[in-house]
Amino acid sequence: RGPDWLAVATVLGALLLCYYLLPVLSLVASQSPTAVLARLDDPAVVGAMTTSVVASTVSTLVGVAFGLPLAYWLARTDGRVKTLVTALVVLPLVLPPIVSGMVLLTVVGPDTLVGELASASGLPLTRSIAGVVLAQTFVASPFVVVTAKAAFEGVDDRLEAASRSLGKSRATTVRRVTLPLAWPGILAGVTLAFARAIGEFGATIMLAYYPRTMPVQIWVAFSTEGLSEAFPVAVVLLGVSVVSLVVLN
Amino acid sequence: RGPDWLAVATVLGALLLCYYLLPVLSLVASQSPTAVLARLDDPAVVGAMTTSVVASTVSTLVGVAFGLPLAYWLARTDGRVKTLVTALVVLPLVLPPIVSGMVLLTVVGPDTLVGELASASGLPLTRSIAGVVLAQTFVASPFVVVTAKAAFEGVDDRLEAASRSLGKSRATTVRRVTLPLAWPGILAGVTLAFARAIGEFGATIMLAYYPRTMPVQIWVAFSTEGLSEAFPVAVVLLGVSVVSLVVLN
Amino acid sequence: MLELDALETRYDDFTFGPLDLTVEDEVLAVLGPSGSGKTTLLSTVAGIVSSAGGSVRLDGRELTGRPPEARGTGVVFQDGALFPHMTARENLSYAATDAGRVGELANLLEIDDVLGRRPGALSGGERQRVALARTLAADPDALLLDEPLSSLDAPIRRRLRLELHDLFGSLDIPVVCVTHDQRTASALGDRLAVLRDGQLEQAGPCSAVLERPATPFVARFTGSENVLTARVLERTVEAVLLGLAPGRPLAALDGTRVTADVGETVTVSVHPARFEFGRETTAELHGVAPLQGCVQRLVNEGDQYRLVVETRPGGDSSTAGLALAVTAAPTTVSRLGLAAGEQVSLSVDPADVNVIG
Amino acid sequence: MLELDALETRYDDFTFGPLDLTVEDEVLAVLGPSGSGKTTLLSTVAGIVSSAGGSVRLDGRELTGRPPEARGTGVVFQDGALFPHMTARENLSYAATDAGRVGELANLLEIDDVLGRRPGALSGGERQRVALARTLAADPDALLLDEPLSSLDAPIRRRLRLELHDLFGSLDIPVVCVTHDQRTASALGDRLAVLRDGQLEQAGPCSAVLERPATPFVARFTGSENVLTARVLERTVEAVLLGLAPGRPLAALDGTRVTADVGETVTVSVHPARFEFGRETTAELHGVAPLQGCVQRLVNEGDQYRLVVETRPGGDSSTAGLALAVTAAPTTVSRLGLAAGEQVSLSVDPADVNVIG
Repeated sequence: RGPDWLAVATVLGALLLCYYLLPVLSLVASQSPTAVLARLDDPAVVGAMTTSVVASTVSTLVGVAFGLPLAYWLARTDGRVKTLVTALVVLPLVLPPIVSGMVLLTVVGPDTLVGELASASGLPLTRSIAGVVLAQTFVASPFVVVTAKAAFEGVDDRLEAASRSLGKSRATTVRRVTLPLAWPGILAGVTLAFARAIGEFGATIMLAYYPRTMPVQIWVAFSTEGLSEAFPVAVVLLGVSVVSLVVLN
Repeated sequence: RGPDWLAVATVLGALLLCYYLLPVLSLVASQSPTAVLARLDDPAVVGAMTTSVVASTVSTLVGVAFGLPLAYWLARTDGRVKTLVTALVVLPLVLPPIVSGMVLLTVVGPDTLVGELASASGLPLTRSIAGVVLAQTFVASPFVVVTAKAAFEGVDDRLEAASRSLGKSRATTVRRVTLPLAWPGILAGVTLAFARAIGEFGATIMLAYYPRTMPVQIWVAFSTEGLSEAFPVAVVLLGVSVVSLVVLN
Repeated sequence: MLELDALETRYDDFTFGPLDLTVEDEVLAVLGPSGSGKTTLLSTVAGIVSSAGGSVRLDGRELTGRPPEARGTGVVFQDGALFPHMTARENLSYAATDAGRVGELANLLEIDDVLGRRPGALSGGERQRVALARTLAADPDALLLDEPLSSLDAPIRRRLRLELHDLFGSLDIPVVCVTHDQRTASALGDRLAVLRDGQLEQAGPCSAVLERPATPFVARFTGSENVLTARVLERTVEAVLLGLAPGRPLAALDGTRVTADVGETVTVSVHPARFEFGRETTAELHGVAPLQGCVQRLVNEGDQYRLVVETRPGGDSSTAGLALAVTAAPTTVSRLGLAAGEQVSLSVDPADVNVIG
Repeated sequence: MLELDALETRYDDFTFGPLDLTVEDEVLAVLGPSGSGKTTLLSTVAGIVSSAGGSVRLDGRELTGRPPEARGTGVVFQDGALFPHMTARENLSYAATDAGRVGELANLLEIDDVLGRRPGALSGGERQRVALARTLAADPDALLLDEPLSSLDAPIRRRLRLELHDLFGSLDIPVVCVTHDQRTASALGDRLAVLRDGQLEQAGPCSAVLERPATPFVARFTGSENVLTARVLERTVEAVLLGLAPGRPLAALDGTRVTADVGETVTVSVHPARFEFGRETTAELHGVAPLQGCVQRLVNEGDQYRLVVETRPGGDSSTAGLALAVTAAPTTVSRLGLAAGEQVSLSVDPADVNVIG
């Protein structure tokens, strides 16, 4: 008989779990609530909180509005077109965030046609909350598409066929049969997208160093004032994310 | 009759697709291959490439070795324990990367017990390739767990029951029935994890500013020398990611 | 009236049709093995999959190319396809063109008591009733059913079969009911169509298809398991004598039913339930002496006994035996004291001999 | 020998057992509606789900608590559960304790030609044969089958039913075959157990359960649809006369079979296939005058006709009619010229009247 694979596997899995759990426990244990609360007065922190929450909410909503139709279409299509489009949707997920920021700069940056037009009309796309939204949407919305696609695929298409053979249009069928049944899956995707958006760092720092989001604010505090100054902001960000996610579900 | 929802949905979905596609086309179109190739001589770029590829490979392998047992256990468990553990696994996915870096610092940072022991034994866990691997593993390995869990769940458990009632042990059953059938899904998770690892920026920059990975190198080039200097490195990173992913599949 | 005209559907590895079929305000049962295209037929007529050629007309309206919601074809899907997030009542209301019909249909199909339940809390029979009521609530111009009884337990299936028979009779619309179960097909259908590999193998009034299957496939699939090669032994103007071997007649048929000459062979089929039994009698019945055989197996199937009877058409033990599938009612088995290893005499009414050709 | 002793399994909303059952080297067919716990029984015996109480012994070995691979119980799952990434041959080799048996079993089950194919390229019947061969390749000490024929088309099912009957007879191990189809159960089983809501309703030799169902549930589920309330009309030392109403006898039974006194009622069941037909005859058969009735429905089910015959036990049109389910062989229907609306006389052999109590 060989080694006891069951025991080996159990140990490996348990170690990974501890690796996920320990840092979080450590963070929560190491911070005094008063220090965290004290930083809530800091205008820089309040500004970053506002920017992060507003931008993440907007980019998540944009992802839902534009992403659900795409996800539905992908779920009901087959063949090579589906494969190609799916690959394109996954692209922002596998693209390094910092590269995402750079590629966005080539399209909406200040020196590009789109960027100049936008600036001229008073809505600059970099160093603005619009830039934050653009960065977050690019990076986070694929989570909506990928998860909602899986949720739509999980709805038995005979139910749609049944609805339509009962005389209901495609739009009515989607609204009253498909969406309600896919809803739990869609909500999971929305949650993931919001979390990804509010934590977005690499693309945002390229596209919109100002107005600072919380991750950028943490980086600035860390690199100029050190770990202990950045910590309370990180706890606040963690708190904001957790509260938003709980509200979402 | 209301608005033509089908047309509205089609336009929305198509716009999102364009938003994913345009920046990538733009990046590829704007860079001359010679400028990119020229930067391949730069020792800083070569060093960053080496660090990125080695660290990402190691952290992905660690994720597979530790993550598959955890994924299998999750796929074959039910009830509250499963819910709790799944939430813990998803945590690093929804944690902002920069916060992940900070929480890791509280456990393996230079001032912590673990960090001091490691430094004393000649294997520092920050500002070292070990630090890069730690950061990447924390952030990327949950992709292996989550995707492999879904893949294992997709294997009809009657097949495992059949194998065992044919006299095969659990280990043999997993090796010869479950793993081969779950393989495509696991591979997708490995791909995602590798892509996440090689693109990792927020946690890495906190835990291991040196040795520089490619995303960090891009950020340094961008913030000190501007967009045009960072571009070729970004294209190289893009190239390395794509080649690695193609090799993986 | 539902008219299919050279209707055709193509998948990667399967071609359905071209198929011509007309269904008046009657019940057409479509029988075929799995993979023969039964569900494809319904899906194409309902517009759920698009046809590759041909046309569908319903009461004169051209349906080809229309979306499913504009066809007026009500489909009862296998296992019901009820909306799991709605109660039975909500399922009905969703479909109803006239809210008042919900109660009426719930009454008709005896589902009043379960209207408040979600599909997950319904039994298989209740699910089928709700699905049928839902489809009827949309007031369809044609009713298409996909294996309505296949997932039900025997007592419920027997009951629902009789109820559906009455219900279909009261609807004045074309009904197409697809099934792999010959008993359901013959119990429900006014007419019967048999599909094989996406092609129509035979169609006609139910009793005609059952009693006169046109091909060996239809014969076997509708239960006429004995597909035999018979020889024309004698021929007069009025009658033709068929036998399984020289000197061993099987039945004397009306001369118009067989065109082959003496000495030529024809393929015939006989249903296992159509044999008449005797115990070692040689008295002529239906004009010929009975076949003598030995009971090789006798299996109690509950409502009938299934026998394999080996006859030696050559009359002596040197010729190869011919195994006939025969079924007998329990009363017959006990009356004659049939048992494995014993000799029996089998006769068959010439009307029960089907000439395939 | 497989012995189940107070075996019990619990799910959130379902309790199976406690159940006592012994299976010698014979075939036990387990019959029950969906949800009655048939698959749970097999899973518990095979160790795929763990029992909540009781024990399982096989050839004297205690199996309780052992993992599935250490039990020696071979399971043939519904639809086969073949490994989709292996060819049929690889499926067999995976299981085989002795590589030489693969060819032998392939021969026995006539799957030589399909050994190179993946399960996806097999027909339903081939899949079941491969699954059975795979299980036998592991050389099990007991064979457990879950609905082996339920997904097959009728002609293949009929054929495989006979083949399984022979194969099981040649195995010297306990065989448990679970099915919802009474015909499969009675064709394969030496003994029959009927499950209902996780409990054993009745068990015994196949013919005993079919001919003497002990409860109305078993009667209905095994096809004895006529569960009637009969009254003791007369009683002598040797015989008891049962009737459906005063003065209208049904059958004269041996006196030991009914303990009720004159005027009391007993529940009896009669299988629809057990009636003997006459046309408006009043001549006594089996010692009593036949029941007179009117054919309400006559449905051709292909291999038999299903009739609903309304009798008026009171003898006049003022009393409520009693609907009897009756089946008739096609030869009987044509011989007597039966049709809906006509009068028939029904007799029943006293041996075919089952007294439930």
